[in-house]
Amino acid sequence: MVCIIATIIISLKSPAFFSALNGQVLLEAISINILIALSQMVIIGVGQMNLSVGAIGGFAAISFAGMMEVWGISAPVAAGLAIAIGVLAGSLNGIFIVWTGVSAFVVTLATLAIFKGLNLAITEAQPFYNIPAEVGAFGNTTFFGPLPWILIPALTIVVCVNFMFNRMPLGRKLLAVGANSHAAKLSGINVSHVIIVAHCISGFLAATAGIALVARLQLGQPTIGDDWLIMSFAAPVIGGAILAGGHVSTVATVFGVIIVALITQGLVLFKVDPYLVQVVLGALILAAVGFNRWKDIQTAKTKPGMHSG
Amino acid sequence: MFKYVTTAALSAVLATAAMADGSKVGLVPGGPHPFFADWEPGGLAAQKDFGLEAGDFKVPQKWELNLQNDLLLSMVVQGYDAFVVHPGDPVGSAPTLNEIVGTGSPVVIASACLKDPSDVAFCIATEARDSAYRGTKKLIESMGDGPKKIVHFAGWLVEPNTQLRIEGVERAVAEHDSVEIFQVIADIDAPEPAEEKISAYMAAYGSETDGIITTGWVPTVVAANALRKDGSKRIKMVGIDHDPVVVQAIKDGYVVGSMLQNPYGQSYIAAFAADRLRSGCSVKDDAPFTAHPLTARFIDSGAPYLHAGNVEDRAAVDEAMTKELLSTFEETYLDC
Amino acid sequence: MADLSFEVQAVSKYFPGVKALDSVSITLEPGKTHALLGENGAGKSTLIKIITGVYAPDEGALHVGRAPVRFASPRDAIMAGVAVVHQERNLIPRFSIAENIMLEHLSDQVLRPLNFAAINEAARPWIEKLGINADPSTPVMELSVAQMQMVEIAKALSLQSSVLLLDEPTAALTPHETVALFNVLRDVRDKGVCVLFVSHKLEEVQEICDSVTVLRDGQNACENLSMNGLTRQDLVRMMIGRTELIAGYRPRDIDRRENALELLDFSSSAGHHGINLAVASGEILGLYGLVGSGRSELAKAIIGLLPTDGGDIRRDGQRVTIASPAEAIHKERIGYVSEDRKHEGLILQHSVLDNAGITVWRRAVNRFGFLTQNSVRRLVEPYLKKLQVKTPSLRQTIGKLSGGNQQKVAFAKWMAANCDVLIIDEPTVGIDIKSKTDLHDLIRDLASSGTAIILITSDMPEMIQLADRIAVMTDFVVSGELGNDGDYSSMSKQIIDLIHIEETRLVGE
Amino acid sequence: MFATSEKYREFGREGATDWLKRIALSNEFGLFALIVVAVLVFSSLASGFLSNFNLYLLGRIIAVNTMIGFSMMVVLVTGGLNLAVGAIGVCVAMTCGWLIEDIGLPWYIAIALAIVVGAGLGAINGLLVVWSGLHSFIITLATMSIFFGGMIFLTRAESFREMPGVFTDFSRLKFFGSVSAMLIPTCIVAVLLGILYRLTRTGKEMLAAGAQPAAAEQSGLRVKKLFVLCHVLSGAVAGCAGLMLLARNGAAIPAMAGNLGQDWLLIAFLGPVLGGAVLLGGYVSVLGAFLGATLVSVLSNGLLLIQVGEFWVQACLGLMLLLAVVLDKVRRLFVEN
Repeated sequence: MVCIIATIIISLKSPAFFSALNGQVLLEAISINILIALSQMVIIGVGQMNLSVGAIGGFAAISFAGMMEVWGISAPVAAGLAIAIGVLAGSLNGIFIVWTGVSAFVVTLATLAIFKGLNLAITEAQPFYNIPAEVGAFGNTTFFGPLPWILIPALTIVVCVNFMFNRMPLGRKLLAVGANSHAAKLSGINVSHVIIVAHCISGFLAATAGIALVARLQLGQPTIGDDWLIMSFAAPVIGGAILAGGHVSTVATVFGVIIVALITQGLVLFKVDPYLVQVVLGALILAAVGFNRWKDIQTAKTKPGMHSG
Repeated sequence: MFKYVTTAALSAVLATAAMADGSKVGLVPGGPHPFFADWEPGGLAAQKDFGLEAGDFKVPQKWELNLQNDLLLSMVVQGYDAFVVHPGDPVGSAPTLNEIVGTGSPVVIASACLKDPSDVAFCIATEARDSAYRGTKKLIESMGDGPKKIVHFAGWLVEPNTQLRIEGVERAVAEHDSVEIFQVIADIDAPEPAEEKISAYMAAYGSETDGIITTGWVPTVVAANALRKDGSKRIKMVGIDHDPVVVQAIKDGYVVGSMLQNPYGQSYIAAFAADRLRSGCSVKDDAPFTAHPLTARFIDSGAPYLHAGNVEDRAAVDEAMTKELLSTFEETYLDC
Repeated sequence: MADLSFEVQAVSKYFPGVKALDSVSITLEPGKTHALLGENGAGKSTLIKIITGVYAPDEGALHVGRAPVRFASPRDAIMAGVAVVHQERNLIPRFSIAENIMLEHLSDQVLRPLNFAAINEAARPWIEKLGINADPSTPVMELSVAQMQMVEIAKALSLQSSVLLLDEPTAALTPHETVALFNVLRDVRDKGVCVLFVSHKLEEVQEICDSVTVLRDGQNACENLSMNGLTRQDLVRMMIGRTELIAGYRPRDIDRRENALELLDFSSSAGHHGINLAVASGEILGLYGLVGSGRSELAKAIIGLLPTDGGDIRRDGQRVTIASPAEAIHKERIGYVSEDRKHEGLILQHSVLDNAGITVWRRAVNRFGFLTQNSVRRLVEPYLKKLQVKTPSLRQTIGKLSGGNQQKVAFAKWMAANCDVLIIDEPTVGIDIKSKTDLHDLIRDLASSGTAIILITSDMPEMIQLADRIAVMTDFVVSGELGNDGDYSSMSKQIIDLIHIEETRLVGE
Repeated sequence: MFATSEKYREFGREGATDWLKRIALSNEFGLFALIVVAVLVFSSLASGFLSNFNLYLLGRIIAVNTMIGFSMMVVLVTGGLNLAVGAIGVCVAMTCGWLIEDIGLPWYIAIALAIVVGAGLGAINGLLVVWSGLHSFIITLATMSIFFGGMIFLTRAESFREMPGVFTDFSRLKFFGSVSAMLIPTCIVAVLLGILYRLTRTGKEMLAAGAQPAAAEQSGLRVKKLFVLCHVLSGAVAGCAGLMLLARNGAAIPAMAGNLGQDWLLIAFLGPVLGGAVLLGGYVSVLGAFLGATLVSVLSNGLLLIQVGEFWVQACLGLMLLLAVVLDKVRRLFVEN
């Protein structure tokens, strides 16, 4: 709903919005941010937080670029290995959380430092430059006019994650654990396994986002991932995810990503004073969530309330 | 990694000049950044050439003023007695650096400047405003005559150099009636937002734009890639610094040129000066410092313009400058 | 559904410093409903946790069909055929009824997508059998409390286990629903399942159970006794070691000239309309109604938690408006003891003192503006003592106390608040006999000392024992008011009739 | 008939062993033990660690980090969070700088007014959270952007550097050669917060409202008002932290806490969470937050001194945090048995 209004406003003000190139740019930005947001959303689903999404994504990104540059491994293999690293990093998070019983917040904060530290230790803050042309091409070319190739993995993953949460036993177990882990345990669900798997999925998605960004930037930047944290939470929360867990919506998260992307692009298109960009961004986020909230209240009013007692 | 070999003759002269016990020099940038890749060889070369006890390059874990301050002070505890610093903030770094100078360790600022007043010896850097001004002039020159629109992609607004650069670009444009700044996009010194905003700009206004001036490392890289993708070479661009992506783009003709900062030379000479100051030299009262918006004690290391003509031997460009500066440095600026 | 027996043989369990179970045995036979009774602290919940695989016994063994079993986790217990209906709610609110019922079966298939149509079909028989009047795909969060309880039971039944353990299954159910549940339980029992029924409601135990095991102080007070010939008093004696004192209703002297609280043509946004109720100082007004009839909402509307929609609230004859519970308590001296102890009544992770003192903090501030432990303690300790709250210390986290003791602290909190009007909502749900009697005495004492009380309860005997007048609420309207003559059978019939008449009227419309 | 069994002898009187055990099981004790271990290890590995100068540096770092932690802690009480602490801190420092440099107010009045501004920004957060009913995460995410962006717009990102000497003098002041004066404001705030939560009605009400809003409301607490108050307090404390950094830097700088003030976030959470604050609200430990911040500060300072290689510092810090978490678990298991 908010998306449609935003689109209309932007396109009225700036006809350039509907150009093919612009659509491509928007889709590219959305593709990567969706992966980041889903990576966090999976963990929100089990009622935890993963502060290390950016660190895992960045680590996978430089591993991917580094393996291609230093060891000369072909791109698909390197991508596979980088994803494996992401999954491994995620599983470390999960195992530590389950084993120590310490809140995910603290554990992922610690692993954030570890993964980011490894990243710096390996790269010494220097980017990897020799990204094979085909990788760059994947990140920057299109098919059917404005559709970027990078949209394909993103879309596939959105469909898979959505399917997982709605139809697969694993997804339902994830949500059950997030809503009420005690009840899930009593229902015979192995809560520890589910939490570890959730973190593996999160690691997988973060790594995929990191690799996609390398393809997009054609650079193995060590700073990839530094700015993900807030975005990763903002999109699911704008999409209505409950931070306490048990309720996430893939589709709504995608809309959350789209809203943020539209706002960002709108700020460029409207040539907002660079000194005011942050203010406008904040105000627009507030307006978007405020509108959603207002709409919810309106619909709640028209429905008869539930009674108990 | 670029190899810089200072001539044997030069180092022999300097070795005799240096005092027997070399300084333990610490080179500390504001945070991890590819720009400082040349600081490490600069420090090591200085260690070797000038007989320093150390010429160690230490990087704060993140671009955070507090982390840099903590690192610097812990290095004092570890026994470093001379410092080459790229200040995390031209104002905020002053108290910590003054404190360090108070412990008897000289501090030389490199690749940036500290705002006066402060106790540091001097700064050796590129003048950001002037560099942006000259870069813009080069861009305007390359675009040719007729009404032109240019866009400016800049770094973090909270960094004072960004404001100086915006001013520099504005000043250059003001001198040409036919040229106007179409838009300034700032706060894009990280890859993700740079990619997102520059792509969005190019998609919306690329066709109306004639020139791009970039004054930040990441925006330069991202914009160079965007132009390569565009492929038409219609839009002219002048960037900043020497990222391989940019150098390659200049070679291939997608980018007109880039304003260099010579971090190797800056760190090398600064380490030399820090050592001399520690060994008892002082800055001359009448040293011929040049004007700078922040400080009265500014040594211009020069901002060579890298373009298609000289791109093949960038190392030589830097080295020539370094050598020239060093050869007269001691007698020009120091009292020993 | 194999006809297997389930035996607990001489099981002991130690906790640091305490022997919670001392060689306890119990044998469940297929085709029989077995009652497990005991006061709070008797070791009942520890035994339940051992049977369900939450704890492992330190000594003794469990046998299923004579074969020894060890449960390392609840999952093991489920695999061995032990299904449980827990006392606390264990449903996933946003999942559908069917999915909740079939949650255990999720684990069977890892890679195959779920077929919701099949799940709904598989769950439908259970939903119909238990009379849950809802579509299988309805999210559980949209159900009433009683329906949720039924879903829990359906979930356990769906496992087709050889042992079915029900821990206080009727706490949230109306008499009507209880009857439906019992019919299902008889059906299940007749199919050869061992049913273990844990409840404080002895009437129900007598009605449904074939045999009984009673625990007292961690030991067997009796083991596998047949219910035949056992009276209520026999059971109580085994549980508490003495006979129960049941106080019948005694009419009280009440000055009805002035009402402490009066509702005139009161309406609320929750849906109440045209409500006229009055309660005088020293009077207990019973408010009876089925779950969902709007009783708790009425209380919340009175204290300003839900917006009012018209009509008057009069306090000692004066017309008042109450915007928030803070005003209700501190200005009008009206308190509400919530039915939802865990979420609205108490702060479970805080200490006994902090919970009991929360209403008196305003008064406990000393002249320097500080609130010290001692000043709060002075104000609440007499009430905690009077109520005989059992706690190791006042710093004890209240969530660790038994339900009865928690409820006593909740009462102490409201007594300390010095309210003139108290609305008490379901005070004795899931509470043992001793605490229940204590609380009943307390409610009478409060009334005798001049407090006006509105008592909301679905427990008919409780209502008839305590209330001076009984108002019956049906679908957010007061459908009638009765004076209490203390005779259970005639009163309960009149009350049921009132509900029934109103229901037929509604259907007629 | 109160004393029914031996076990329930008397309210509130516990034996000495119970008391010791409770202390040994407490989070604060665990942190303290870890700090002692860390100090022992670092002082044996790096000679300079216990030098007067380093202790003085450490004190200064701890002072600021703890203050930042407090600013988050007071909102964690409500079960929410405040992502805008850094933005508010910078805004307060900039306000103070503006009041002194452009308006010409004396420094003490400027400080007071600036903290009021911090409280005001906190109030905006609180009111938005309470009115909208949205999670504080999303509200403060937006206000972080708005506050910081507004500050950048108004100041054009220019620093205020004509600060009176009292600021830098204060930040350099030390007692006994090794104790930084910066610890004074932190200790004052710590004591005040301790009194608030232990000895005042408002503090108790905040904890109750945060733990279980429904129960607190029905017990007559004005939950919304209390939540707004928590955010106001957070704004004021964040302002104090901002002013301490102002003193430390001798100037009010927009970049003081990084872009959008995000640099503060990790340390803001780390201290209170290590100190045992529950993210769901209703429980905090002032001492724990202080010790948590101290542990992190000691670890990062020590790692710099033992020269693990600057690019490895961050990885080591993460590893040591994990190690601390594991050691804490081992300690609990050990004490409980």
